[in-house]
Amino acid sequence: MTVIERPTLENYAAIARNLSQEFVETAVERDRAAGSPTLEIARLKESGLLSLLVPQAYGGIGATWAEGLKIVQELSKADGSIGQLYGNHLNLTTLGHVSGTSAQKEQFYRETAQQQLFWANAINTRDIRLAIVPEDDHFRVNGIKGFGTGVAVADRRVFTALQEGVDLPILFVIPKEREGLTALHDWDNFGQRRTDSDSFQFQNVRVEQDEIFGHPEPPTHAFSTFLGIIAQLTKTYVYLGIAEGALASAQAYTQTTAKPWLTSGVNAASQDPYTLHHYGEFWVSLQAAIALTDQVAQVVQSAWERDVSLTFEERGVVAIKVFAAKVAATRAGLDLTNHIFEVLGSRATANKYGFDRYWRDLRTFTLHDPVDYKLRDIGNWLLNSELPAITQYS
Amino acid sequence: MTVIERPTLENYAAIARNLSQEFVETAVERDRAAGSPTLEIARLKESGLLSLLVPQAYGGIGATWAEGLKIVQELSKADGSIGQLYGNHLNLTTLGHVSGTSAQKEQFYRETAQQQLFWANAINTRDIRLAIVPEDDHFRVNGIKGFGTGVAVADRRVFTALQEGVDLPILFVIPKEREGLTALHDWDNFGQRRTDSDSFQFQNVRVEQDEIFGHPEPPTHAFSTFLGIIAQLTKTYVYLGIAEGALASAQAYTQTTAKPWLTSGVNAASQDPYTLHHYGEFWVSLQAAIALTDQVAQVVQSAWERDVSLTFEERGVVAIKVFAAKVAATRAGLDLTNHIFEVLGSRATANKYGFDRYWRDLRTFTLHDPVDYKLRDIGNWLLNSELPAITQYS
Amino acid sequence: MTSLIDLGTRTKAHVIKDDQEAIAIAKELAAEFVKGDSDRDRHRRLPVEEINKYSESGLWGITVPKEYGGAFVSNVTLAEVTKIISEADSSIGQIPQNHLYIVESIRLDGNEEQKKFFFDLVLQGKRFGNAFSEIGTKSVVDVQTRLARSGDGYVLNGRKFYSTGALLADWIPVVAKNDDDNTVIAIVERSTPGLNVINDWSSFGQRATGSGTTIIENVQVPESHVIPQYRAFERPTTQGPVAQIIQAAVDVGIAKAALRDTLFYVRNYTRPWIDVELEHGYEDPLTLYNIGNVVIQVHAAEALLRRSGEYIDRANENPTDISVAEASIAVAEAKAIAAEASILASNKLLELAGTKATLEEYNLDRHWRNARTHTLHDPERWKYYAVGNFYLNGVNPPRHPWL
Amino acid sequence: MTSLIDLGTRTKAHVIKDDQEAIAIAKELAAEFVKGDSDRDRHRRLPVEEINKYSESGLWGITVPKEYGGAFVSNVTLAEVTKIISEADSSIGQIPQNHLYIVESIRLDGNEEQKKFFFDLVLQGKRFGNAFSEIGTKSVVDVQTRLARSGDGYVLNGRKFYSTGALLADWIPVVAKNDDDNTVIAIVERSTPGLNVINDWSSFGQRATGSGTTIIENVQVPESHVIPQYRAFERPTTQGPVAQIIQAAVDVGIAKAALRDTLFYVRNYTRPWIDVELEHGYEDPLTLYNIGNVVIQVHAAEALLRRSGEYIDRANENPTDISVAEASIAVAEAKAIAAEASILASNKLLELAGTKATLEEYNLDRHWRNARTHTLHDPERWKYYAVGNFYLNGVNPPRHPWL
Repeated sequence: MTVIERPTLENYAAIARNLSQEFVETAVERDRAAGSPTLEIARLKESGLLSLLVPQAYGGIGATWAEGLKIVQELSKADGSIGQLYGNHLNLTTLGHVSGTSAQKEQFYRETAQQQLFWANAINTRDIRLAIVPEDDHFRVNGIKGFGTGVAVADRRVFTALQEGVDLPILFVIPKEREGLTALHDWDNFGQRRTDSDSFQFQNVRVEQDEIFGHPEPPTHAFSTFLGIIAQLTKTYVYLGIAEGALASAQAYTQTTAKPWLTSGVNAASQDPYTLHHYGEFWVSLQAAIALTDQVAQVVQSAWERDVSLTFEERGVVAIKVFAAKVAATRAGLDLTNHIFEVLGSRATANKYGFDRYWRDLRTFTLHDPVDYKLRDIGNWLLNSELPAITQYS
Repeated sequence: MTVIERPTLENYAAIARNLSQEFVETAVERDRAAGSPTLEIARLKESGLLSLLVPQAYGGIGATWAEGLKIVQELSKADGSIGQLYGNHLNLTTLGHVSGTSAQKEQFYRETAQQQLFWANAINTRDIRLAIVPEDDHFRVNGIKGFGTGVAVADRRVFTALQEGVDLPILFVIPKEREGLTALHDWDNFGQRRTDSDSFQFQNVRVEQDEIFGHPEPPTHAFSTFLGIIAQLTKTYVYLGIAEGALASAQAYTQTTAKPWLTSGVNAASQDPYTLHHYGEFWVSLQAAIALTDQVAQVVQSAWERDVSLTFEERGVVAIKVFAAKVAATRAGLDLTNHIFEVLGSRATANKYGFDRYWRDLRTFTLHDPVDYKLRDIGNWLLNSELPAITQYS
Repeated sequence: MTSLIDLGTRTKAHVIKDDQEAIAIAKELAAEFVKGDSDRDRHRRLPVEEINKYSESGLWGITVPKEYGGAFVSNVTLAEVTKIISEADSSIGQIPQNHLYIVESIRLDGNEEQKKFFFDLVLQGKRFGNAFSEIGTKSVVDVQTRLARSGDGYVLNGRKFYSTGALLADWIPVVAKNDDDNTVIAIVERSTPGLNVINDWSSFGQRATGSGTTIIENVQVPESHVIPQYRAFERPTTQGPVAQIIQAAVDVGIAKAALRDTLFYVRNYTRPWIDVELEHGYEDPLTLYNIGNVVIQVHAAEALLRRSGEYIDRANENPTDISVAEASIAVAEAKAIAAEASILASNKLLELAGTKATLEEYNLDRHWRNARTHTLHDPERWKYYAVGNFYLNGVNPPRHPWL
Repeated sequence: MTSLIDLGTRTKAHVIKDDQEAIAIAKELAAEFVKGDSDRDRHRRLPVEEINKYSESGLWGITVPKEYGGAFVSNVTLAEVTKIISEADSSIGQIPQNHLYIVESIRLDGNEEQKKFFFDLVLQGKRFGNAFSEIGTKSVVDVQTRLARSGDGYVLNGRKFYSTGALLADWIPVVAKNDDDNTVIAIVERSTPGLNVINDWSSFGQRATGSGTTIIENVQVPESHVIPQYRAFERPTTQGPVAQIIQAAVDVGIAKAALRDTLFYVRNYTRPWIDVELEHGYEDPLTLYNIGNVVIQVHAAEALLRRSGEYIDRANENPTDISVAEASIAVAEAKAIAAEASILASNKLLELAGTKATLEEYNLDRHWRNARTHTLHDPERWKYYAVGNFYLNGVNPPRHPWL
């Protein structure tokens, strides 16, 4: 096992870059194997990057969101599954801060940093099969929850369940050791194959009082639901990373392997006038999406720093900006992962190259929630000054 | 005449905003009348904004390029012609700095600030009809030069002419009073109608030694041709401004005047689900283009500050970034100015609204030099690591 | 008071016998009309002489049924003729749009006497105009113009906008609500007292259509001149699709005109760009790529236009809920793609031709202005909706003149 | 040594008499083939039984000229049949592509004896495979396989990739250079010693085509089995356009399959999105809009496919430089738009269906994988170039199997 320098604000980016380069080498193979991301999470732990967003006061690296999400992009360049897992993790490590008591905030930040805990979740509030029931001084949970991305390998596992007589879902976290949880091993999708987003069966799982988060509850301040917006921005960075990875691989293939077309009149594929044109198009759309997203990340960071003073109006306007970035990244990424093939040619469809994984991953993950409704929210804000409704997705 | 506060680094943006709002009110009318932008230039002079880029050491406002070009965007929102005239002017006021002797730099900066001089040019090196001949201690110029945008109303007029036996064109500036220059009044194009981009006839026009700039000449340092890149970025801001103006007018029309479609099942045009969707699309593309351009403007500003230490490699990479912004702005703008009509409806084609001027202006000005070749340069850099050839356009 | 413009000396129209002749005559006329297209646009000049030639050629009568002496050409041919003329001059192409609509309306809902009377006029070369749309109403179906019973006839009052062709018409059909609130068409002769047509069309495109305002004040209308239009939409008929295929054909014509001028301009004038070592602009591989793309889109629009004509012809033979719905949907498809093609072609024209092509003397922006104006007749976005709803949910489109 | 897979029990093929019958039979077969499509893709299973049924149906013989007992259907029908089968299973649709190419090659350049011999085999239901392309060469026209004179016959040596259909073929036509460096086709029976076909096709799409490697080592070929293919491109013939229209038809079939599954999935499974108050996902106006758009693009591709078939039929009647060029260009247009439509439809399928549709059990990504793989056969970008160059500069496209 390699000895790794502990990450600091000075070197975390370089550590992530190295890790990404390591992951890219096995990406095609891991995509084919699908299954559990045990290896990936182990390497993330070793790298020390799991405490990236934990404030230095609690023993973490203390990066801002704007900095941390660039690392999501960096890892997604290698592999969309890792990007998603790591992005979710970063979000969840701040759950105590946003929705918890001050004791929870302190506890979760500190233990995450000290033990390099990996966080995962199955929050999806549209899935209502999980029931939570109070029992003495604790709770019991029974039922099924789907889309547990990375939960199987997580140290801290976050879920929502419904309690009779309570309108809003109850959000809680339990440690890996907690008994009664079984993975159903039903994640078999054509993209993001290495996220292991299984469903989980709960059998009388015990949940303690202090494992329940105060939220979601009818939001008394806008900050308590702000993580939903950050989650949208986090996905955007995964999309950007996948697209960047696709462009980089395509570029290498064109430079080394692709052949000139018979009527092109040029000696190398990299001289084909249309190939140059397509690469120009790919690059422009991707750079524009990245620039917009990075700009929006700054806005998100400022809003984050407003903490509980964030107003609903401010939250709504930030949401609109995040939606715009998400749409731009989705469009640019899908366009790129579809059309690179036209400049790569038939031989690039061989499975050994795995060029389809970029499209499969992006197509799968961009379906998380429909961008058309993000566009609608933007239009509704422009024309009718309405802010987006507050849901898990906005 | 309104008494105007002298602009400073604190208030120049507000002054520009007011001016833009003033211009927008007469935009349709001035577009229809076409002709000379006498009024516009007079108002710019009064505003004090002509010395925006002149360093404070020489009596100017001392804004950076990144700041100054946002003003080009602001004015272009009202009227693409003004945006183009003002953008050109900002570029030309730095000509002494980039291509001149230190005496020229000092002189031109200082007199521009003191007298609020307006600069314009007909540099177009593809037009080779103007000849310059040495005579004793000065020169004489004869022939014709096309596309003299705003030259008729300019205090300082910049041209290029060819000298026998000299490979590269000679760049010079003459004051408004100089005799022998006649406007041919042949600017009659469907867009940017108020730029008065006439051709000029030269009859034995005298040019002094110290009115000749040292460049273009075989570039010994990359900085001497850097204004070509800035000119590309300046156009990009005009495009963004035109698109922003179009979106703002369309938005107001949809909110106040457009009617719901008969099968839409909604009571107001601003509730039509497709209209919301289209506005979302317009906004996303435009925001992405703006974000990319603003980011690139920072890069340009840093390169500018490197002054003569700028390397050819650095210059080339900055050029690639500027090209990307230009393509993104062109695409987003053309898309928007074409498709707003689909959400505005038939009645919006009435000439009193002048909604077509956004398309006519943008379509005309984006033809200045083809974006396809910008895409090619980007592709060629990505695939073959080649930097763009240095021309007037790159 | 009626404002009348001089319609010039006119002769009785030729009677066209079949589809082939219709197309041949359209091509001849187009070759002539194309010459003054740009000039008429620039000066907003009503094409009086050209419209006389057009209607005298017999092309305004080709949809009259055979039993009344017409050629009753297929809708494929009707679309082809409209496309050919519109490529030459899209204003001229648009002007008979409503004339043809009325001929169809009479065929579907006129009584025997009306058919004999009006079809004879049509074959003689008489022209219908249009006074359909109103301004300031809630939506396009909200009609304020009233046809009120008065003795054994009617009296008509109202105000219409977008009256394409009315200035040049012999008879002006006016859409109105009758006393039962049903939509009818009252066909009024141009010189009837109380009818006033004003050329105040001021859109930036389709400038030579003279689509202006019609003011109707206490106009007397005999019962025999009233067509019960509402019936056309109570049962399955091709009234809607016929209205739309003519629209689509005008758009395809505009796209073809833009492509024609692109080929001409680029081939003859466009200089090669400085970054590429070529002798001629027309060798530029990116130019060729773009032109290839425009050609394909324009041909796709033409192919879907033909296909929609075939659907209408089938629906005509056997008009049922489903055959008419299929025809409506096929036309909606053609119109949607035609709008895209016309916008694409009229934009690419300038991009490929270059800055010099923006000189007013070439007037090459007219194709964009025409496309952008004419394609807005009814919104594209609800076409896609109708097509999707039909194929996904099996919901037939609503029956009205916009589908 | 030859690796042979068991082709199963086969009966003599039915002989199809006309276009109508061909289309009717294709529809019947398609209804059957569609059932196992997803399964075969998932397991990369060669459709042996299906291909037997397909060739026994007589559809592999429909392009045999009438004087040799075939139906010689129009190219419109040929495209229609290929489209219908490809919609059901695009791998099956692609497999006869090269068989049909060889039938056309024999028709154009075979001698009388060869025509009698091979056409008879074709009508019996015998299948040609393909060993055309090579890997590791400079470009697609650089052929390393050699057919060398040897006594009164020839000896053949080489290595081929992308041998679609070869595993299931009775005869394998091999493209080779002869001693004069001309391109010929040597037709080799599958059991000939020295011929070895390996199923090593590993692309992510068109998985059930078994397009693998053919190794040819010192294979003996009699003179009577060699077709002078180069001649097809020395004069104007429809060899190129026929090759391409089959390709385009496969792409249109993939687009149609994606659209079919979109309609089915969205109608039956897709939930409404939370931000809109609707009972069913299929009522979402944006979904309908998008489906409308996909429908229109797919219909445009179908319409241009039919149009290109008409062009080829005309060129067949009178093959001249210009008629063949027009046919090539029309097919290039159809193929370009078919590629766009198939990519659009296979992407929108998932966007409209939603996340659940990405479950491997539905296998709905196969349409994208198939589209993305099959549309790369030859690059789209150079189609646009050819179309532009023809319309702008009047330059006829080069004659080769890729145009």
